Amino acid sequence: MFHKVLIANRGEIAVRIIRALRELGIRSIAVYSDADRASLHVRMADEAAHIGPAPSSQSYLNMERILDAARVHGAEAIHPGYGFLSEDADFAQACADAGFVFIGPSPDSIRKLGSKTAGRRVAIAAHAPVVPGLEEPISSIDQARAAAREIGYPVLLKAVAGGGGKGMRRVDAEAELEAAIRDASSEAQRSFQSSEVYMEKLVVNPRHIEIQVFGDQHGNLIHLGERECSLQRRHQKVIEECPSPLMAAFPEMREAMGQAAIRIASAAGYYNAGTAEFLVDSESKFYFLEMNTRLQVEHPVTELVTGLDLVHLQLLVAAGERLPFSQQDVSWQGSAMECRVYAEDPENGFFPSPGKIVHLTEPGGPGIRVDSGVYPGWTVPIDYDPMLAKLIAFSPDRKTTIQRLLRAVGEYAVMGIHTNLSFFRELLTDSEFRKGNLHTGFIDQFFERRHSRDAPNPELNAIAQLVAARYAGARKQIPPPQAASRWLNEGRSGLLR
Amino acid sequence: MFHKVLIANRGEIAVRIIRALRELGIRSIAVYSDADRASLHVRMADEAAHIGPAPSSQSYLNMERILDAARVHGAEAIHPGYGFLSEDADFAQACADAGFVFIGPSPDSIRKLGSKTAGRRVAIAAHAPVVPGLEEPISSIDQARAAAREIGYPVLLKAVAGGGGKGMRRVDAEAELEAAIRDASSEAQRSFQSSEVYMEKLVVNPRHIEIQVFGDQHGNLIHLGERECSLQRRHQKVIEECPSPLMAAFPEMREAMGQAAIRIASAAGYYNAGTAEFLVDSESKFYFLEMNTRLQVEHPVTELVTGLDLVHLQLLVAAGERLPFSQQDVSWQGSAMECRVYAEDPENGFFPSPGKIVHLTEPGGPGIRVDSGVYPGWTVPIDYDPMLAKLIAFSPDRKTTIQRLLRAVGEYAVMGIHTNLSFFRELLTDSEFRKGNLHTGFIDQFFERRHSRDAPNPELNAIAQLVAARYAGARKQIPPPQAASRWLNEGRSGLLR
Amino acid sequence: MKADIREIEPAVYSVILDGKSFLARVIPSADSYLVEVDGQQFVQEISDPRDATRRGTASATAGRQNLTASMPGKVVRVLVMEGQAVEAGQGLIVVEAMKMQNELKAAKPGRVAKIHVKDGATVEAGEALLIIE
Amino acid sequence: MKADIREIEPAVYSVILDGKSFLARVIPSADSYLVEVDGQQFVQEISDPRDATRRGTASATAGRQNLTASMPGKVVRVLVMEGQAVEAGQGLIVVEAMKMQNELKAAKPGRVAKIHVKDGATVEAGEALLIIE
Repeated sequence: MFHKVLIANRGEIAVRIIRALRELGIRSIAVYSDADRASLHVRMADEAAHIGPAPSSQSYLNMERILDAARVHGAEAIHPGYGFLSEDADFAQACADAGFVFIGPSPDSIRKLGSKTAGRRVAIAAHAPVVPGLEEPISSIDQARAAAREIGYPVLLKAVAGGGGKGMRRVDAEAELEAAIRDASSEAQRSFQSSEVYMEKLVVNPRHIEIQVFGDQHGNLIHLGERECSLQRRHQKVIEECPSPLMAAFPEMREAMGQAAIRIASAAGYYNAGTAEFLVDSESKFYFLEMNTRLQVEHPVTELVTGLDLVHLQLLVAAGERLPFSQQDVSWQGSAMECRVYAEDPENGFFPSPGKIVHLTEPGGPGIRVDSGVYPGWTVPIDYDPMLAKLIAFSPDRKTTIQRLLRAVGEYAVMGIHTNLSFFRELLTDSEFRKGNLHTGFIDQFFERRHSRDAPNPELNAIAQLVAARYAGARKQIPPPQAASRWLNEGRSGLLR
Repeated sequence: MFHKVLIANRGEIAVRIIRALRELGIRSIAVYSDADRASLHVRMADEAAHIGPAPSSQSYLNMERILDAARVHGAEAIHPGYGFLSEDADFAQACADAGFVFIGPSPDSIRKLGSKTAGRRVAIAAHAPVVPGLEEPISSIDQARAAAREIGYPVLLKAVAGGGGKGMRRVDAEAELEAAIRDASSEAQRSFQSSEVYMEKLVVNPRHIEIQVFGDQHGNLIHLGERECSLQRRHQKVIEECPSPLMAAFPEMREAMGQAAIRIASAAGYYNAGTAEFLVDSESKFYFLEMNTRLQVEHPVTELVTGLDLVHLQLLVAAGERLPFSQQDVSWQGSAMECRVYAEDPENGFFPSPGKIVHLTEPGGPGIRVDSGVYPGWTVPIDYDPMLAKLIAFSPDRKTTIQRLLRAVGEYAVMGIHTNLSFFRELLTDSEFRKGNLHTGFIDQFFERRHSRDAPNPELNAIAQLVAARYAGARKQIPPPQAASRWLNEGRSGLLR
Repeated sequence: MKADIREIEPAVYSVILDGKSFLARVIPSADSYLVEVDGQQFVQEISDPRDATRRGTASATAGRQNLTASMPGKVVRVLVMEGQAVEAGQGLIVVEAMKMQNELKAAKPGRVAKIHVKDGATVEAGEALLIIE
Repeated sequence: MKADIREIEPAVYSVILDGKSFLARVIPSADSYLVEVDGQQFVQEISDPRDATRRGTASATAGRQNLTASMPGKVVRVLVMEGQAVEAGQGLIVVEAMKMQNELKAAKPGRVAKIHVKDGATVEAGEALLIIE
């Protein structure tokens, strides 16, 4: 096993990896930009290396600075986390060339599967179903127009190198096509350093279900079941869970999708952690979408239902060891669900809300896991993705897991910035959500049917007045006028889609 | 199911129960003494009732005040937690007489099993093995002397109503007997309002292994496996785990002990949660010790390996429902271990260390559960047991669980008071502990072989100097003299047993 | 109403009111207190409760909407022209901040009176973007 | 030695020293700073580093042991008599505090010079219990 590993990432995933390294007795090296000197991953790591200014293009995406840090600190391996360089075959190759183990698949596997168009070709060859669409990036507006006519509107534009909804656009009619390609390309360029965009048929309101695969370098390749990630807002996952409520109705689907995922991974000579994403249409037919050749944000969901630690396993197989179990040893117990907690304002179109975390209370107790990247007093920088933490719950059944999440959301307090916790409170009590009839259009429909929130609770309002008066009194400030309490959510509806 | 439940307890277990109630949609009523107005369980509960001054005899042990609170707040049921009135048959009866459901076994079961001497009689009748000893409390010093001669020294005195090592004394020779009975009786009186003490043979360095049983009011009675609790200091459990390392060597023991526990519970018409404690001698023979007729401190260990929620189940069966599964549905996965985090000073004979928690960081991330009863800024009162929280880890195997606990202890920071976290850091790295050769004399032996700690790390010492100077400089205070850093643990060994 | 209010941490209050227990947290700002009680947020204005420009973006006062940037970012695309009539909910401008593109929309119908920025412009927090009348 | 020291929370410092990362927390008291660095605690004295009565209980200075109560409690039993010779580690007095009985022991050999309390006495923090010479 390694003695020292560098983590080429930041935030909660860097903290997650530091924890795994510490549990395995491996020293951790954090990297940080100017904006992250005081970040949690830096204070928790054993060693830390400064790698440049705040913009990620000059720090977390700067291969040379990262490889320099690995050399100076004597790292043996590099964990890329998710995002940033995690799916960059050139970085995986550069690590290998510089003598570091890249904790992930081979550069060749990343190339074969990392771009969405290449992945589709592998899947077709492996006899896995795919969504109709282009097998090459869009090269001209004329080609795009012709392809869209053939596929039929609505179509979906996607960044070839992309993920997380960045560089993605729905196009309903030809008039929108050109502008949409321009926007998607420029966003793709900014996010992934590649402006390439391709097109596929838009499956209307599908479920989004993914399969976790895991392989070692000795040819063993297994799947660890599914995660349902249908709840998305602007193509960003919001809630993920296992088992998928669909699998409860069709238990044979897990194995069918699992085997399709293994075939695709196997065709690319895959090892380490990977995720095959599928769309499932209203008739429960599934189509391969793309392979994420890295650890996913939502991997804790799988950890809780299987009892495994995926980062431990990543380190194990990266060090050349065999997977310590086989497919028939994997079992799934209970129900796990994850909420992505973001610094964003649900009352203001989910606009990012960076700033200082004045007060922080994270939930705890039975069945609750918090993978956090923040601490009280820290200032969420404006330079990166505004995810603060992942809140994950586990219990014997889906209903209890949802209740547990609600309980934990109630304990969770983040003051000083806005977060989407209030949004989760609403979503988790929604009766349609509880029924498990999920699809990727679910949240948009949720916003439409959620006409207006309950009126402010007059008892809580009275308490707010009492407390504000007490606060002002103790500090000898001007007290608030007694009857002027204003519910924060008034008049917010016009700003929401 | 109930709509409103009163919790006749405080601290972490009150918080634990509030969480379960909230997950089941039940309103929670906390009770508090003068010393606990600002405690975590009060701020987290839906309702709160003041029940008297700080001394527990006038508050948490005051049945009338508690029943009054239940009446005023409209409770339907009362959860006693552990300690305080939880094993008091009169309280269980008083709850029933006042029209409240007591969340626990019947008063009759408590009487049959609650006292150690009565429990021994039930066990003997149920053909379960017991440690040789008295079947009645000690009534005179002459009787005690005669009994001790017959049993043979060393003998153990135990409070009939007791638990947690209170009112317990080892007696090695007749000369010590009278004083020991006096001390044990007075401690028993103060702790349990009963001065009754009995005597049994002291099994030298046994393992302490207990079986969790669970029953409903329809005659279903199952066991949920064992917890090994051999690591004790002054008869107080320090670390608990499942599976017991002994069960790894003798897998058939779990079922044999489980069946013995069920026989005893069944003979007492038992329902709800209970724990049968056993001693296991060096030849792996087990002897029933006593039944704890309540939820145990260490119940999370069982929750993690079985995937069940014992407090949910307690509420379910107290409401008259059937256990929703049977013995063959119970399975055990992975390894769980709990550390009891106390406000006490390991460098000063583990003396209690109440006071204000100036800074608090609790660990998180994969496989870590913290059941805490405190928050930053809170003052640990001098009036009650100094347990702050329980730190519990879960992973696929014992070695990883220990590593995970160590990782979590490293993240855990409690400033302003002393805690036993540094003691856990030592214990968890001990090679004998890691081998799993546990017995109740383990910790005493550990103190003896642990000659002296590593010398202070000069690098950390240098950093302490730099930081103190920076702190003083920023606040324009007198800086500490540069070379005067003193390691806190110097010269402490004389105070430790 | 029998209220027992304790400040148990700085700016954190435990309130027991008629036997019910509440937790309230206060965040002061220049002109108001934000008070969160059991997860619901209330603003207690100190000065004029009608001055609602505090939170930036599209604050609608008497038909006029003054769209400002609530945080530093970059204008990706202006979707309207000066003089153009807009409907409630219509997209006005796309701003990128924290790696997210956000489309700011009209809160009510009106006409674009003035556009202060153009595509690609970098904007600071509070900077005026456009005015709808 | 290249040290980058930042106070990232009040009294919490992130230190990067020669590429290694440390976290240090400071608790000030009247005459010293307690600094915890990566779980190990150090006391930085402000005044006279030899004045070690700070933490109460058996502080051993030049053979004389002045046993004081470190917290409020109750004397359960005094185990020795005035004039009695005691060995290192011998139990002197049993004090109950926070529901725990604690036996205070002699840090080194000596003779009981003075006993200030008797069985059943209630003691305050800092109160003298007995003296060994």
